[in-house]
Amino acid sequence: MTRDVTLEQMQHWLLHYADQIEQEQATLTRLDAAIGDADHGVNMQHGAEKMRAKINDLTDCHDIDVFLRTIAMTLISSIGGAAGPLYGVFFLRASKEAGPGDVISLDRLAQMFQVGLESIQQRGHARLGDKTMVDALAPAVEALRLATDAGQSTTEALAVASEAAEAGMLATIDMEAKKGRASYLGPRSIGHQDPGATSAYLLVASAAATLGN
Amino acid sequence: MTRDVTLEQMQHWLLHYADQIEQEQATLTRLDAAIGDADHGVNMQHGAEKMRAKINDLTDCHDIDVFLRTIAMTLISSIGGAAGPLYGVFFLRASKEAGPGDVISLDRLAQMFQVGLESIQQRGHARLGDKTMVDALAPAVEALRLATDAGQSTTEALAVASEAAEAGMLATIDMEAKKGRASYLGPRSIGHQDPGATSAYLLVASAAATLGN
Amino acid sequence: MIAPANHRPADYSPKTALQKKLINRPRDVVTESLEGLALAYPNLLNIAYAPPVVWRKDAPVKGKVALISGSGSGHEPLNTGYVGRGMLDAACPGGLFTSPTPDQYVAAMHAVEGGAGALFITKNYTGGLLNMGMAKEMAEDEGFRVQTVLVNDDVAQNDPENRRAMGATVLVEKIAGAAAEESRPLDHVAAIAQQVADQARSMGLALTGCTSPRIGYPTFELPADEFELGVGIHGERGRQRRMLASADAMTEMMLEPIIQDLGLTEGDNVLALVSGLGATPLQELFIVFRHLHHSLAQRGIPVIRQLVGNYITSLDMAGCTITLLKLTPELTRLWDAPVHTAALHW
Amino acid sequence: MIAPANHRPADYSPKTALQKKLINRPRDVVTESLEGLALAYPNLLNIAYAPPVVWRKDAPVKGKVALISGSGSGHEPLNTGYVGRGMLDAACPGGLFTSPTPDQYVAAMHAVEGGAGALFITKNYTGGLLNMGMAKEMAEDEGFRVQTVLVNDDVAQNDPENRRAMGATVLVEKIAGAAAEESRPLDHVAAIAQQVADQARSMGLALTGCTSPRIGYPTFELPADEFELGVGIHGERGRQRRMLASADAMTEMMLEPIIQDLGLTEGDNVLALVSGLGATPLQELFIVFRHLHHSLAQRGIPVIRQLVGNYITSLDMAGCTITLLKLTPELTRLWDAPVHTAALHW
Ligand SMILES: Nc1ncnc2c1ncn2[C@@H]1O[C@H](COP(=O)(O)OP(=O)(O)O)[C@@H](O)[C@H]1O
Ligand SMILES: Nc1ncnc2c1ncn2[C@@H]1O[C@H](COP(=O)(O)OP(=O)(O)O)[C@@H](O)[C@H]1O
Ligand SMILES: [Mg+2]
Ligand SMILES: [Mg+2]
Ligand SMILES: [Mg+2]
Ligand SMILES: [Mg+2]
Repeated sequence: MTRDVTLEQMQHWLLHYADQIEQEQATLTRLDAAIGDADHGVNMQHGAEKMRAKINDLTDCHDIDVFLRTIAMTLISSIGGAAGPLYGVFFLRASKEAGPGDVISLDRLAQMFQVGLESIQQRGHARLGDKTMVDALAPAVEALRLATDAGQSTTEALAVASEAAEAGMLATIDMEAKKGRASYLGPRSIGHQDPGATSAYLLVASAAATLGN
Repeated sequence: MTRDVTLEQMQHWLLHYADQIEQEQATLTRLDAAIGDADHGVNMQHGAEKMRAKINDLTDCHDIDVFLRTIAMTLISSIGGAAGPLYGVFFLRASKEAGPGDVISLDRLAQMFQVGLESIQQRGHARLGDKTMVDALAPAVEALRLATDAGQSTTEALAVASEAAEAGMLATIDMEAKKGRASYLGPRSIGHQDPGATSAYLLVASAAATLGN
Repeated sequence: MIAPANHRPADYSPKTALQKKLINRPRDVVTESLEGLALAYPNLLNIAYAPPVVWRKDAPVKGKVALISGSGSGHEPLNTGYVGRGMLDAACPGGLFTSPTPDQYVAAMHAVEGGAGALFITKNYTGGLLNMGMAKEMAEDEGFRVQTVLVNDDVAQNDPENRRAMGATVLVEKIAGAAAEESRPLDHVAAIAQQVADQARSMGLALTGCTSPRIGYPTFELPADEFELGVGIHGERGRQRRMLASADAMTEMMLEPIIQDLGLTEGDNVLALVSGLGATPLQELFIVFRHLHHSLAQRGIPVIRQLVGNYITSLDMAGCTITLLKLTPELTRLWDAPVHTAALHW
Repeated sequence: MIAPANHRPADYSPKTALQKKLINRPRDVVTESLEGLALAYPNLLNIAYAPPVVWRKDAPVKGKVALISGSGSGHEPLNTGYVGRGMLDAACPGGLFTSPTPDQYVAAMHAVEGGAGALFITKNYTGGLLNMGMAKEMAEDEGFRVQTVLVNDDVAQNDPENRRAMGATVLVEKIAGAAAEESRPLDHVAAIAQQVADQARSMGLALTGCTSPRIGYPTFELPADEFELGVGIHGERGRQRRMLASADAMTEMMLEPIIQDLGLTEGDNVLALVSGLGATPLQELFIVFRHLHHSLAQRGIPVIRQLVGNYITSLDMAGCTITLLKLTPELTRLWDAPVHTAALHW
């Protein structure tokens, strides 16, 4: 059982993610309409289109760090809003953690998710429970770390991470938003699922669907 | 059986008319909303208020022509739109026809209606069947003339005039408008009762209710 | 009962329904709005209320022809927003959609006439013609010189006699205002104004009806997938109902009859006015203007001057009107002349 | 299924429903609207599309601090309408309600920087802060000098950290623009801008939701007799729902917290901005301004400068926002300085 993750898998991961976003964009926007400004799906879809085009162009890229850095810059210059820079710094920081080469260990992947999440929190100052993408990502990062340390396979480890992200996403329903646009509604934000937590869950779910072995 | 009409009766006529307008103003506006610009009731109501105030102020007026001229000027400076000048010239011309003194014959009254209608037509160029106030006034003028010439009482003559005005008003429903704002709709104006014909019917009906003996 | 009770929106109750409007008592809308206008432009406008007249602070301007215009309220910024140097001397605001009364014009005359006579800008509506006609008679009786210009630019009406005044009003007021500012005599100013009126045509469409605060329910209801083509600016329905289409297609439906009627041909230069009807975002007006500009360019008819925004409105109606004016170098020069009003300024 | 299907208006069908809007394909709205803007202001504006930037024709102005602002589209005339002499050097329009991306600001920088550095006008939204923050880093990496001013004037939010940028944006852009035009150094321009931001507060209310063309149904539905108090300019609901009231009463509900928060006292002079949210007629805005003016006068706080119209909007939302700025003689002077943009001109 190898626990490595290859550049090719990463390309599949993000192409898969782009498909997911396109498929769910109306739902993401509808969630944002309820407690935000009805653009999260539209923004993410724009990012997904540009990302897909970029991946298809990037034929002679052989290093995961270069690849993820390119993804980061593409997302930063195409999503906009709050989500664009946040997903952008996630991949930017993850790219540095990955380093050059076309393969990384599961342990390194878990570390990339960890530092990616940290830089989202450094930029956005959101904590667990603030009803943001952090509420889907943080449980996923923790589950991934535990499963990795416990010696599980990439498939197994990402499956539990995805489950944790989903649970975190659903937990945002009952939260009162403290960060981002939904926080303007105060207590009226309770009862609605956070759009960014939803797109973040999709990111982890796509990883589970593509990075395993 | 006297067939005279007094200044005092004329005052009652127009106070009664003012009451009718206030009572029916929502209906007049609703009719105008369907084929015009939804202001006929509002405009007439404004005129009615000013007219009532004017009549109550005019304590030392002893001549019908002065009275009707004052009414005309009051309506002209308070109703606005198409109806203001048209009702205005009706009373202006009728006032000239009435001449000084505080009593006139039924014959003279019929003549006043006749020339009043003529000046509405001179100003507005509407003919019978164009779906305007003329369609209520013209049959009334004719009925009033016939009944007067036939020697009927003021009460009787104005009653038939009022019936003729009502029939004329109802006949506007099936007409296609050729003048005024309703004409902009072309064939789509068919099926709606003309607001100005309706307020004109009220004018004749008020005369029937107050000028008899 | 003079008429059967017609359909009204189910949730409408004239006694209790508060309207979705920023108003106090419906009957005070016009007056209070004028009071707000006066407070907002203390250095530009004088305002009287009985009868209502809005006029330039610096009027009467000696030796200058006075430009006076009037219309019902609900078309703002028309005409009160066009009072000032280079445009109108006075505006007479009527009730909501109600042509003002003759005494308003006479009062305006007294406030602004500077010895060179006055031009009345007459919109082709029964009420507009009749009230202004009476006002002209009254002013002339007092010894004033008055000429009129008739504005009737709406091509939605086949019968020219029945054509409503639409956006050409704004263009007439601007260009005649510039001519008057050059101290030209009354005849000249009237001739220029009439030339603009004759060379301009308009057409409008509505995506929704509008709600007059005096009645509280919309003048008409439209199905979700239809619009009214050929509307005026008084909440009336148009000549026809059509199925919604793209902005480009709807713009074309307005443009085509205007081009036909004006007889525009390759090489003509035009001024285009795209005005929202009150509830349409600027964003959409630019999309309409984009297509209009391209479509005319393709026919070899360059748009060399333009105005895109809310310039002649119909309360809270969604939709727009398009006006084209065939330009001459002289009209272009007068259009470019400085103007200093609440709504137009350059 | 990542979420249950929520309620949608009954007549909404994403496939077939044509929207009651003058648009072509929803995804082209922003670009086509910019194209229309470019055609409407050929002598004033340059426009690039990849990435989208709108900038002054006469930029870069040598030795002048460059003012750069950005925001999602749908707030027009903000910010594209404020590009020109005496105000912004460049505006970066994002998607509908979407903060623009960092590369837009960097491209703007290249287009307009005149050697004296740039001031970025940052609206206090997560997206605004993050994207501009990145842009600043990128521009500084390229050797540009950049300072920022943070605009956060919305008193509907109790937590100052969470206060949205509203109408103060317009005031900051105008006044800092005038300061920059006087060739003051970057520090001074930034300080003046921050002073305006600090001395201005806003509050808004919505009578209806708004419909983004990208989704085709309103962001929220309101019962016929209720309004939302404390809304932003992105179609969000407000802090509370209230029963409709008179314009005077609703104005007071916005005014009171602004006065409190600014700590205005007798003798203070203020500038008032009353902006429609997109679908509210001018007429109603003047009614709001009338009460605002009277109410402040009664407290001994004269409104000595004002702006009433559609200056910062939220697509086709009905309602308005109120902004008050505590003036100093210097701020008043800069406010009065000439400005030459599509939407503000004197
Ligand atoms: N400070 C923050 N930290 C982390 N995530 C945030 C923060 N602010 C917003 N978000 C996330 O961004 C999502 C909204 O993204 P999007 O709609 O694209 O941007 P915007 O709010 O600018 O319209 C929210 O649902 C939330 O998950
Ligand atoms: N040319 C005309 N001749 C006679 N009556 C007319 C003419 N034009 C309009 N009217 C009458 O005026 C009525 C409308 O009056 P009103 O609503 O007060 O004025 P406006 O049409 O200016 O809004 C019409 O219903 C019609 O009866
Ligand atoms: Mg959003
Ligand atoms: Mg009418
Ligand atoms: Mg009318
Ligand atoms: Mg957004």
